Amino acid sequence: MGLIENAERPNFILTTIDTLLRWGRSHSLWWCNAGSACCSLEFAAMGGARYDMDRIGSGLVRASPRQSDVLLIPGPITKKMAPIFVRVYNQMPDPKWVIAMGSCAISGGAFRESYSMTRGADTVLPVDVYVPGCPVRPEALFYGLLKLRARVRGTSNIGLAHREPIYVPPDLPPEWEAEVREFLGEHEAC
Amino acid sequence: MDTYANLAALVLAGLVGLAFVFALYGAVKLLAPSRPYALKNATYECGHDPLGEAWVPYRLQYYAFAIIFLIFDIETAFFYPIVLVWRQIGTLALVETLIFVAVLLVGLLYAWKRGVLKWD
Amino acid sequence: MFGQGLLKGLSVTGRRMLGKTECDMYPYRKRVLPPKSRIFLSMRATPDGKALCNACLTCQQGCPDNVIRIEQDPEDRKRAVSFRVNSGRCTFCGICEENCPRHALTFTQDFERATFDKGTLTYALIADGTATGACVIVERTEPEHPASAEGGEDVG
Amino acid sequence: MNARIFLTQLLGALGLIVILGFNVIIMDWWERKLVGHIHRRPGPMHTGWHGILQPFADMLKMLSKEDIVPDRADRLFFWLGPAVAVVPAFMALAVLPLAPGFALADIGNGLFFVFAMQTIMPFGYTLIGWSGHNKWSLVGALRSAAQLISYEIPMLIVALGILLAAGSARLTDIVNAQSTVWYAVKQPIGLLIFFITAVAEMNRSPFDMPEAESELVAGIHTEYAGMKFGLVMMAEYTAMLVGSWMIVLLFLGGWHLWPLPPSPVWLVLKLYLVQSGIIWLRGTYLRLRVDTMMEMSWKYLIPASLANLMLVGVLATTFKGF
Amino acid sequence: MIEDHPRVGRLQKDAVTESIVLNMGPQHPSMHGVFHMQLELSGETILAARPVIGYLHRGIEKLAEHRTYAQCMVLVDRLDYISQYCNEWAYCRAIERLARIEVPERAEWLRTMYAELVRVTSHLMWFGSVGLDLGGWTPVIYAFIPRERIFDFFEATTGSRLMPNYLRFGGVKEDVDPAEMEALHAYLAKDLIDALDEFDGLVTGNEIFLSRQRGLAPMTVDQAHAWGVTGPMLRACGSTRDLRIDTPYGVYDRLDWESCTDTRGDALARYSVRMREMRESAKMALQCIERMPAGEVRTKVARVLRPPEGEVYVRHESTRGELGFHIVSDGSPKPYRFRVRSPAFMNVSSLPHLCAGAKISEFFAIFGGIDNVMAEIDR
Repeated sequence: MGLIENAERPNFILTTIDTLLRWGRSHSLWWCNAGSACCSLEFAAMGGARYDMDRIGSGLVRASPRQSDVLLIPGPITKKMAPIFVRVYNQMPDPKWVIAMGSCAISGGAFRESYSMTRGADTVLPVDVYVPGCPVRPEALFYGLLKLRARVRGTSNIGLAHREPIYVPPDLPPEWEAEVREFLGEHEAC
Repeated sequence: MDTYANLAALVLAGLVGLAFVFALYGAVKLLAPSRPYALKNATYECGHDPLGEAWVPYRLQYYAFAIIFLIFDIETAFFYPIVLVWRQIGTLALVETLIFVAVLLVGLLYAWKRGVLKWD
Repeated sequence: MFGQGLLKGLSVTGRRMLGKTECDMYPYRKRVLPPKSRIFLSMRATPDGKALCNACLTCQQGCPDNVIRIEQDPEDRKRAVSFRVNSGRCTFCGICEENCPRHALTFTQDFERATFDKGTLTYALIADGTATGACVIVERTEPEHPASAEGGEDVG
Repeated sequence: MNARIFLTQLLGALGLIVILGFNVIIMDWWERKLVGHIHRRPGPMHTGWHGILQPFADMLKMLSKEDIVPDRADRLFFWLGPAVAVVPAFMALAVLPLAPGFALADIGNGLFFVFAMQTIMPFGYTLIGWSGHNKWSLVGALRSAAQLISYEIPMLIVALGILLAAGSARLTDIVNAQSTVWYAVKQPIGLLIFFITAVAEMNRSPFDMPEAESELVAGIHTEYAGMKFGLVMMAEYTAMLVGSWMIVLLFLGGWHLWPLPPSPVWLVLKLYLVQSGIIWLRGTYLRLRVDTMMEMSWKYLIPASLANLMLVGVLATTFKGF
Repeated sequence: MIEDHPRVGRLQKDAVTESIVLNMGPQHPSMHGVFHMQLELSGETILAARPVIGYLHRGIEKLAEHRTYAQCMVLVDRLDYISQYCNEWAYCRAIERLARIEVPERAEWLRTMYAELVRVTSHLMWFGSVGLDLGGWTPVIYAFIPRERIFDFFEATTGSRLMPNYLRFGGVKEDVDPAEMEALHAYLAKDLIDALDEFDGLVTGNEIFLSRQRGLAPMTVDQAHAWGVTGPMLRACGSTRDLRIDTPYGVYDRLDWESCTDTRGDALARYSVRMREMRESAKMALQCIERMPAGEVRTKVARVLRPPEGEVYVRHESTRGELGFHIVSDGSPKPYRFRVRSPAFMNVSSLPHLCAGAKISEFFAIFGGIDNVMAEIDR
């Protein structure tokens, strides 16, 4: 049903519930980590003793996207990896957010010119927070997480279903599609 | 009377527990958004399309374990009355149980030697 | 004896459980980063808003990732009209800082730059010919050391 | 049956829900805190006083997460699985006494009722794992079943030793028999085996085969999202409560703490000490390999538990006061 | 075996079971990146394992052909992001041999020190991920504590925690502050050793750990050579091949150390070789700090280097094994061909052979022992 999301207009009860839920969500953002490259090391360091993201309730890195709230993209998205990320993102339950960590995830970074790279995570996924750095310092990612928390806490969800269309996974550009298909065809044959 | 009241309490506890679980399901229905689409409801397998079915005649390594488990489970049921009245019977209970356990152990040893107890 | 290692492990974690934590408590207490730490590319400028950059384009040409865009003043080629940095692409390798003949470029340790909008990751160090707020104000206008890159040739 | 008894029992059952919820909330926080301190980090810190509101935030979030039912899953069992895991644990709580005779149903066969309920729980896990139509969770489900059949037996046989000594299966009687000396002192081997099997039955590390985070993505609940996952966690914590409650009742003297007067406070204290010990194990050990785990039960624990039973039998026959 | 029994064996054959094909990775918690294994399982036994790589293929070798030699350093850093200094050093050695650049004495000492320090951090990372793969959460958090301390040193002296871009053709970027070295010396001499002892207490002696590692996936020297396995994995099977001794570079021949080998060849041997290597590396880094001579750290090299025409192949003992750079120069400021012989790629090629017939849970113990880095495998 979705009492909050489908509501036409706010009233006292709805806003109270909404505030409570936003508080809960913002204090318990769990990660889905598809640890691709260098930045995932700094992400691991953020879970370590010195930075400890568990302090603010984000300490759980769930292996399955079904149980996580934030998809972290800690590195380059290659053309081969892009469909995987899209699929993992789509399999996360709503509401969900994406953090692009590091230059590679923001724009392709050092590998921007390469034939096998996408130019940033936002070409395939709706990114909420961009954290620059190469690799991103754990503190910088922590700050990004705090920003995301502020956004989660500050955005009302009442009537969201009417305002925001369902996120439709973008079609891959046709030339990649062909490449991916070609790869998958060979791959499944083996 | 007391027994019946206790039984009723257990049934009641079970029902309340079920009601609790379904109340939570109901709360989720009320509070959570729901936007299913095909890709979201597809099976998760590390970001790939799953190859083949999951519900196949899967090989159970512990087929033999399960049979021995049954034997031992029944054996515990046999033990149950005798340990409760152990003090009344005394030495006889000890001797009888020892024989029983010895027979069981021989069986377990046989299975062990045959390699049944190897998870494979 | 079997079990010794298990007990040893318990003693290790048990000791740690009662000991002090190692945490920095980041948002509440911030660690001072070492001055060499390369986090945020910025430029030295004098208090009256003059950047030390002389628009020689060494940094722009040496940059592996096309991070820097400099616009020279068409009349005075030694003066930059705008100097823009796209930190969303930067790999923080420090080649620009190292190559800068006037030691105008420097890195500051401000890492709190996560943003909702990718566009804001591009910032200007010089806009309309004057240094912007992202610059570091220094007293000296002369470079600290003579250019270290002497004998080097320009990037082709 | 008259209405007053019914009402009392209904209130009692609702009270059990409070106990269950309280335990889940406290343990969620305490586990993260304790594991954090083992890791030399503070754990939840900024959500309320030392993160005490963290479990509430998690619960609210889970309530408001979308509930995904995969297309290929078996819908009925997908819904039923968490219920089958939670309800038996909940019913087991009904017979566990907090003070002499103070239980919702202090039945004469309480010990075996709890075991029966603990045996149903893995069925819930198996259903959870099987219904998702996911290969990871299928492997986890079958591991869960394997674990059940291996660790059930030594647990029961050790409990027989307690029965033998106490001469009654009523939990209150068993605790009262320990008013002077705990069974932990009289049957230390039994305590060791019972502790190991209890940890295995509640699927805690180092026996967390069905979940096996690093091996089988998220194990049995790979396909479970939102509150359903929360229910599985709830079942896990409740199983932990029931298991440690059994350890306290059978071996650690329940509400007795010699020479202090018996009081439920001691029981709660011991309960959370045992649970902290289980968390300590989780913070220390690596996971056992699944075949080692199975063989450990059959080759060592079952013979050892039978030997323990015979030892207790010999002692009980020889010394009348045992 | 029960299958050998005539009647039981027939029964088991009659019961028709199917194998399932399982995609493990790329989005999997213990795939150390985006590795993808296609496993064919019968029960929990792996019948066949097919590694699929390329999810992190960024085309580094091609990108390098469009960059000047100095700019390539950025890519070399990101080649194997766990042992950056080893990569940089190997690349610098290749270019220095190609362009005949002399390296000052102190720079060699500094390079050796950084390479050994990074070996410590790399093995610490490996130790943590082995713990994580085997189901323990504590080892990885503990491993990050000394790692952070060494990273502090890296950051204070080179400017970056992970991607230093510190080595230069003909030396290093800048000299190191003696105060930092003092502090590091104090740390390496005591606290790091204490931490390693703690790891031994937590994991090495643990019976659960031993039962999971002992005798698992044995490998002989011949097999290792056939699969191209190098580094600690090779030394764990009894070979003494260590490029730091066989083809000395840096100041290794002037340091007092020994190469760690083991003869058992199983997963436990791979573990113990790496654990001992950490102590050896810490010892070497200490010696470097103590004996380092004063002097220049960098020779003057043209900012845009144009090595003479020719090609070079340099072998280097990276943390994972033999890292090779094959660089062809056509006299222009950009490499004509840039090719990396990546140790992790060769090591991981032994995986299908090692894990056939293993259980799922054994697979992770084997996989952890290989210590792969996807960035280096895919490049």
